[in-house]
Amino acid sequence: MLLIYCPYCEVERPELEFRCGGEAHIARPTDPSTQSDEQWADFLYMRTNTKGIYAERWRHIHGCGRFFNALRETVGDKFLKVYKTGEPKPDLDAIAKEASR
Amino acid sequence: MSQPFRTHSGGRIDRNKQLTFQFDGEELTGVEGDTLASALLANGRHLVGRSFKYHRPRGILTAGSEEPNALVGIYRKGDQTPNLRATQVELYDGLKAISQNRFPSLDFDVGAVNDLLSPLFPAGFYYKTFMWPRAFWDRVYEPIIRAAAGLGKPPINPDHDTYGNLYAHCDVLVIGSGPAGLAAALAAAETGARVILCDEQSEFGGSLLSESDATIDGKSATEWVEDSIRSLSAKDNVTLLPRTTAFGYFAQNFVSLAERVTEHMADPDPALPRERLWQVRAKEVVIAAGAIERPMVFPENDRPGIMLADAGRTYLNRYGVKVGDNVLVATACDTAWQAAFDLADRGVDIAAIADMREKPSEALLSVAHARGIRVETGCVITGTQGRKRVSGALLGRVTSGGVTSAGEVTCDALLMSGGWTPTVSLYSQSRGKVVWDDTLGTFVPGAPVQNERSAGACAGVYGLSATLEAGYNAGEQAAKAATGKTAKLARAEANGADAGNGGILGALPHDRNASKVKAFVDYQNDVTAKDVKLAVREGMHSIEHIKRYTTTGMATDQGRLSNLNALQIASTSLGKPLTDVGLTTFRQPYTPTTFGVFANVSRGDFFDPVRRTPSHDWVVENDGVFEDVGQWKRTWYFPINGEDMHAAVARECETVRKSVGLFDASTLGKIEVVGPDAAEFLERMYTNPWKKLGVGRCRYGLLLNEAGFIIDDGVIGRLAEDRFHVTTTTGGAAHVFATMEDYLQTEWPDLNVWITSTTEQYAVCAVQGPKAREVIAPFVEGIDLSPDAFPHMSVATGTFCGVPCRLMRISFTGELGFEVNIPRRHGKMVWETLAKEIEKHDGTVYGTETMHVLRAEKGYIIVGQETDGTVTPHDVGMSWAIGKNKFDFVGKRGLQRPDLVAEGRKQLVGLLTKDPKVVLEEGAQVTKLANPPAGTSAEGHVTSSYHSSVLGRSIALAMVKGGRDLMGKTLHVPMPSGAIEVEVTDTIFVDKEGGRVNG
Amino acid sequence: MKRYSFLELAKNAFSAHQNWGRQWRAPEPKAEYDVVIVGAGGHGLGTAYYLAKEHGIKNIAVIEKGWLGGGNTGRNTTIIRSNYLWEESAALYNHAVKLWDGLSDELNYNVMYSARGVMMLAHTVHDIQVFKRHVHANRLAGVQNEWLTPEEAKEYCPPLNISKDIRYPVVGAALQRVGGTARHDAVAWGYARAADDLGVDIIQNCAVTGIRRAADGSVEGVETAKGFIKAKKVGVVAAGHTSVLMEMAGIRMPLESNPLQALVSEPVKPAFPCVVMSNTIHAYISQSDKGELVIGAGTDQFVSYSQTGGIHITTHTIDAICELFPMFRRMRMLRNWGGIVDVTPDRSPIIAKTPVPGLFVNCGWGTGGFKATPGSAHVFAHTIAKDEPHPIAAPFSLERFRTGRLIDEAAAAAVAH
Amino acid sequence: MVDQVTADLYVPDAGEEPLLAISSVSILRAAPVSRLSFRCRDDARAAAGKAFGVALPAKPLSAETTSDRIAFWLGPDEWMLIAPESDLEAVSAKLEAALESHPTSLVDVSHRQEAILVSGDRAVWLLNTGIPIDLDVSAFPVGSVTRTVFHKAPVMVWRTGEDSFVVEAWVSFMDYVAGLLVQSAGELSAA
Repeated sequence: MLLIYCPYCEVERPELEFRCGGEAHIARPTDPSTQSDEQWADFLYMRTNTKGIYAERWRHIHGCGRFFNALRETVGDKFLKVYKTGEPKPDLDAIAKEASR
Repeated sequence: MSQPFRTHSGGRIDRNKQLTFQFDGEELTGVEGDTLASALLANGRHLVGRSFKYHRPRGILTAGSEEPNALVGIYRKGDQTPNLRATQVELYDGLKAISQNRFPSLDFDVGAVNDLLSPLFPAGFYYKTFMWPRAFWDRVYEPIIRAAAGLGKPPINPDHDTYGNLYAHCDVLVIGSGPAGLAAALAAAETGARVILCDEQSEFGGSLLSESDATIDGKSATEWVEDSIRSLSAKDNVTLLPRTTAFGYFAQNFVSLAERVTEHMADPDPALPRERLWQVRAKEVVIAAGAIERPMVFPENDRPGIMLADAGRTYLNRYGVKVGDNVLVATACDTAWQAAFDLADRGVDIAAIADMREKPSEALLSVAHARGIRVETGCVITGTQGRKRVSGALLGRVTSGGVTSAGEVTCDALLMSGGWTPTVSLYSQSRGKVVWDDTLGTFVPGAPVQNERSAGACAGVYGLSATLEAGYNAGEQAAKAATGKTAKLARAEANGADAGNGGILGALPHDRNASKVKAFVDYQNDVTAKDVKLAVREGMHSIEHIKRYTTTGMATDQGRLSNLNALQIASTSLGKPLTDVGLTTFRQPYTPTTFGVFANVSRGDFFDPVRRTPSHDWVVENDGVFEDVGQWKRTWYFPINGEDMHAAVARECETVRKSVGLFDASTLGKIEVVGPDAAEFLERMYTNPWKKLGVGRCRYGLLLNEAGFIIDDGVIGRLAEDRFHVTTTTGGAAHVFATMEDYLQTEWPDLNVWITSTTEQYAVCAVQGPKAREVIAPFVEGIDLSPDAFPHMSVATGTFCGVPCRLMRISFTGELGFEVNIPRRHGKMVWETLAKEIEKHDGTVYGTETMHVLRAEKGYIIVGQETDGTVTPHDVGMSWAIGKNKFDFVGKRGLQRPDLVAEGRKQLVGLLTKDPKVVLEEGAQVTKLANPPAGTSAEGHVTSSYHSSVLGRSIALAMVKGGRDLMGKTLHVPMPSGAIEVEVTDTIFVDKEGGRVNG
Repeated sequence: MKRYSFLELAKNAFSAHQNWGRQWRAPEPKAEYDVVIVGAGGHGLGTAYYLAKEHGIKNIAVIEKGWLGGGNTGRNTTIIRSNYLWEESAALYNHAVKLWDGLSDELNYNVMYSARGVMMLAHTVHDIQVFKRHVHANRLAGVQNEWLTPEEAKEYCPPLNISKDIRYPVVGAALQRVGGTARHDAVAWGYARAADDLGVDIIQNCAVTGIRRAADGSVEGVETAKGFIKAKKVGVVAAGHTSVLMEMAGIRMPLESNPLQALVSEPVKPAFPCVVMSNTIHAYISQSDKGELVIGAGTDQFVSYSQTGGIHITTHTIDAICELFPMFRRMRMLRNWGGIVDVTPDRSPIIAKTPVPGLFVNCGWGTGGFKATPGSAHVFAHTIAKDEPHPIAAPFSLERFRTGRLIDEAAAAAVAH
Repeated sequence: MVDQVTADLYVPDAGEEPLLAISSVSILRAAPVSRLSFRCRDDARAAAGKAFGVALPAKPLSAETTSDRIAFWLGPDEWMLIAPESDLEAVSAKLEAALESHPTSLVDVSHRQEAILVSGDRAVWLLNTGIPIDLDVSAFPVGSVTRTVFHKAPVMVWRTGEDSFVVEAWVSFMDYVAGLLVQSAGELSAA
């Protein structure tokens, strides 16, 4: 069971309080009608599914209820960074470098 | 005292407390402090089980949780628990144990014929045969294999014991309480850190409990243990957990422990749980799991009486039991010598010490010499004698050319030691990678992957002084890492129990016919050195293949005893370095762990929360029947006067259409959407338009996913410009709420709107039927109920029975209907008031089944019944629910995808059977032909089907390809008993004009 | 290849089993193959076998990062059934069931396919509706599946608790008698031995590090730990790691990889006669030939390649097992492990050509791939050989995610499978 | 660090028998209170606190209390406001009036949940039989409030003293939460 830092509650809590919301930074197009079928399929279904550092969404559903984003290394399941919704996607390469140090 | 092998003094037992127990029906005695194994040995019983495959007689091999042979069933409370290790079962008065995997008895087991047939049963034999004739596999071969397999008999009665659960957090978790673990706990506790110390044994101390002459701070090892435990238990920041096995090491230092609470008691208080799961989150973990001794792989190394040397020493020093009167010691390392010396000092004859090393240390030789013990160096065991107990052994001299016979030795027990294997299981579970230590000749933990450190023998550190030092250091460092605090603890000084040298891996050389003898690598699974070699010969070059092909390492000790020997044999056969063959990873649990520990309190009503509505007690009193809908108990129907479901539902339906009915709709999800952008938000979520909905009005809302498929629906009422009362399906409530939160927080954070779940704020009584208004009118205040002032699809606030209410005029029956939302605590009162009131109007209470029939008569869909996640609004004839001029809503783009606008999609239609009495089965398929050949594609399927008592015939809804173009056409519903003819109709069966809702 | 039989076993007993040959070779890779299959699990080895046997392609390599059969093939709970709802799925899995029936004979390797019956429990009125829809749809499709009352279910599986007093009582069951289990390792080994015999090179401990494409975009071969291997066609059959491999060819996949756990109890004498699944309360159980209760747990909620999962996942499964079979509460867990499954949005697999000419993919089996092994391999081999989907494989295209023509078993049954 | 906070609003329900009363721990049903779920953006927080009568805390997991008002921080834009049962309308009206110019959401959830009072030497032990968070005073000081889970049910926990807690759950989950607590406490009275 993972231990996850909630950036709003500012505490670490067990995974039981959280729901994973899948890959982060897949914004819903502001005007879906301009999307081709391919683009819409990409939005709906295609996922990076990274083996390595992955940006994903979590919701502290049994806590403050907020969504936030996290970078997690998907082989060891270690969290490298947690950040609030709306904050830009961190530079994954820089994080990777830092993590390997 | 009738225990002939019990010593007269010493050990951690109380000779004054005699205990009686049974083994295979035979009454025996032991003493308090015994394990079942030590008590059996005290009685001279070595034969305790039969092996898995060959049914060979087997004895007690170890004194710990890694025991592969002495697996017994324990009878307790009228049922048996199989496969318990006699070495771990604490003796209590009246204990009943039975041996396993033998018929008819342990002494005479017909299965032993397998031993004679063993040439036919090499590793993997079953992959090569039993294939012909085909039908024999299911009927003959497999049943025989299955009957032969398995160890103990499974429990057959439901388990009435309880199990507990506890979440715990600590700064430092110390696993194991030998010298390293105790020192670590002492050092960590001194800093004030929160410490948990657990040990799988009944008593703390680990190897110190079987020390004979070592001292710590001038005290005997056991005195030092007692003092240390006393000091730890006096501290508030320390939790001591004996009989507690750390069995799983998960991500982020989450460690699961199983505490055995009552199993060692003869008559435990029934209020106590049998076992307890501890789910520990530790900032730092110190693994001090020790090391276990390795068996030597020589021919016939499995006879009862053959035991690991340290186990022999433990039985002597800790339990006061001599494993024999005339003991042969075979070893490749120093520590076994100490066992021989201790036994000799207790008056046991040592037949010989056979050390396969040419030159053991002079110190050992001189001690042996002083005790007059015969020593054979450069000498291995090449075979043993005796059937149910070892009676002698063949010695062989190892020379450069091979092995030559060195005579026979008589003995009644044989202690062996192939050296020590650090217990790296938990380290491996923590995802650490073990590394090969050439000096020690074993794997040891590599770099920590989590906040963990291995200390003492499990890290390959031996000798009492060094182990203590490692423990102190680990405890201190762990506490500092966890809390930043340090403290100086005076370190105890140890004398004696120095580290030994030596050790051997793999099969020992011998002069016997290799094809005839069996030298066991994995005792429990009957895997021999030959099997491992055969696997390699057949192309199994990865240790995982070897393991799976031979089953070595897959027994209940998970290979803790066998892995290194198997690996060495494979390595030799392959001509590859051992490290290139690979090491299999250790999996949780560390030792077998009771299912009840995992399930603990999740049973019966606590298996999952039982959610009840305010009418629940009334329904129970009035004999209503419930159905499970998610976690909710909903009333299904209300039988009266012995009605069956059919009769009850028919009566309920007719009554609602004729007069009035009362229904508990409290489980429907309710969400309050509040804020200036509330209408805009709903506009984006639902297919329908909301901005122009007037205050006080309701509208049916349809919710899609982004793929364009229906996922939920419900009525939404506008309470104020900036406030909506949204309802959802019962099952969809949580998902809809979460979906809305997702869009609000992550896609449209700029919207000024918030959502709050009010599902449980309100109890909802639905009053439906022509007399609905008359029923509720006496209780309503502040709302004009007249049709003009409060037409169909209205909502208003007022009071009901004197309590605040939200009254909605809506209908899921097609009749005049109201839904009374009252604050939940008043729900029971309002329900009971209405239940009484409807009686005055010849009304009825009704349940979900009647609700389903009534709505089906009107062609209203139920999400999850008419729809299945692949259905669009157009498919169910609800294109009208899609706002024509909306810029966007969830699912709008999805709806335009090619397959969702393709011709020939399934569409919702009504079906009427040609024979009005025949009720179709829900889920039945619809075809064009009456007798379609197998493999025919269905035209559709029946989604809802009921007998409509109001119409006096059956009705059905179905999803049928191009259904709306088939009105009046005949289709077929093929059933096993023949096809049923149906006519395609529209979906409304009752009140097609829809006037009744306006009553 | 020397055929296996009881006689052969007896003959070898006299020579102390010294003369058994290797089941497969350990060849070095050649510079070029007609077809390279990436992934030596059951599906990949089977694909190579059928390519060689039925399509006359002899120059084939199967490249495996670890040891053959070491992925999900060797980590699953071996349930076999075909009573799926949609006719596309039923056709695919039933194709597999038919092949299972003759597989031991076909491969001359006892894969221990045991038609013990798979019983799926219903606990609610909604379950009944869903399962009956399956039963009727299956009957029309020619797939065996039948409805049982709780009493009939208990007769078929005596340990089952059908008391009305439990939290979610059993209200019926769907039984597929031809469903059952097989020995997972034997499937991989049987296909490996048979494929090797047909000349297929199985190259273990050789990770694929890249997929090379020619100027025209078509596939040229694979980069591996043992150097570049040229290939006319490449089939990726690497459950769990599909996204990683396809990314090497620049293709995004509709997949998420999740840890899936399973566990076994200590072995006991026969206690459980069939396979029982409860999708509603998440319990999947059978007893192996060795005597272990084999129990499937769920997936973790997040993407992970760790092959381990959280204890709350196993706990959730064991409590359901103990409710349905309360005598097993005293049984003990012997071993718990994890695999990595790649899960598609509609919970149906992808067996398809890809936008890259010459590159094929077979993935997305989620938690249910083992049962399909022979069928999947058979239609995938056809798809590769003919460069055109086998009719049974055709609906399982990548294209369906664009058109919306999903084969949504999860939505249809509200189940994981 | 405080060792007790004002929790006057949470009193045992006079009409109810204790759910559990043993020497080491007791469980009592609490009397009804008014509960308002309040949501707003940062700019309205101060005004809301003023109107309510106690400041809306900005510090995560904290509460502000007076003898007849409690404001629980539940999320960065979410507070649970507690007042006497009889004050519901007055409080709502006052808040609505004060916040007219701000976008906010005020929803009555008084009946949605119920509270039990768990206290005694073994209260922490008992709660941790089902609550997976660290309830040690160092990690969850007196005055802390949080939503979390108790086995399979969502709950809210407020620590009012070292050994005393208010546990709230949605009404339909309370049988489960209270029932399991009572069952798990069984072994505390074992010999």
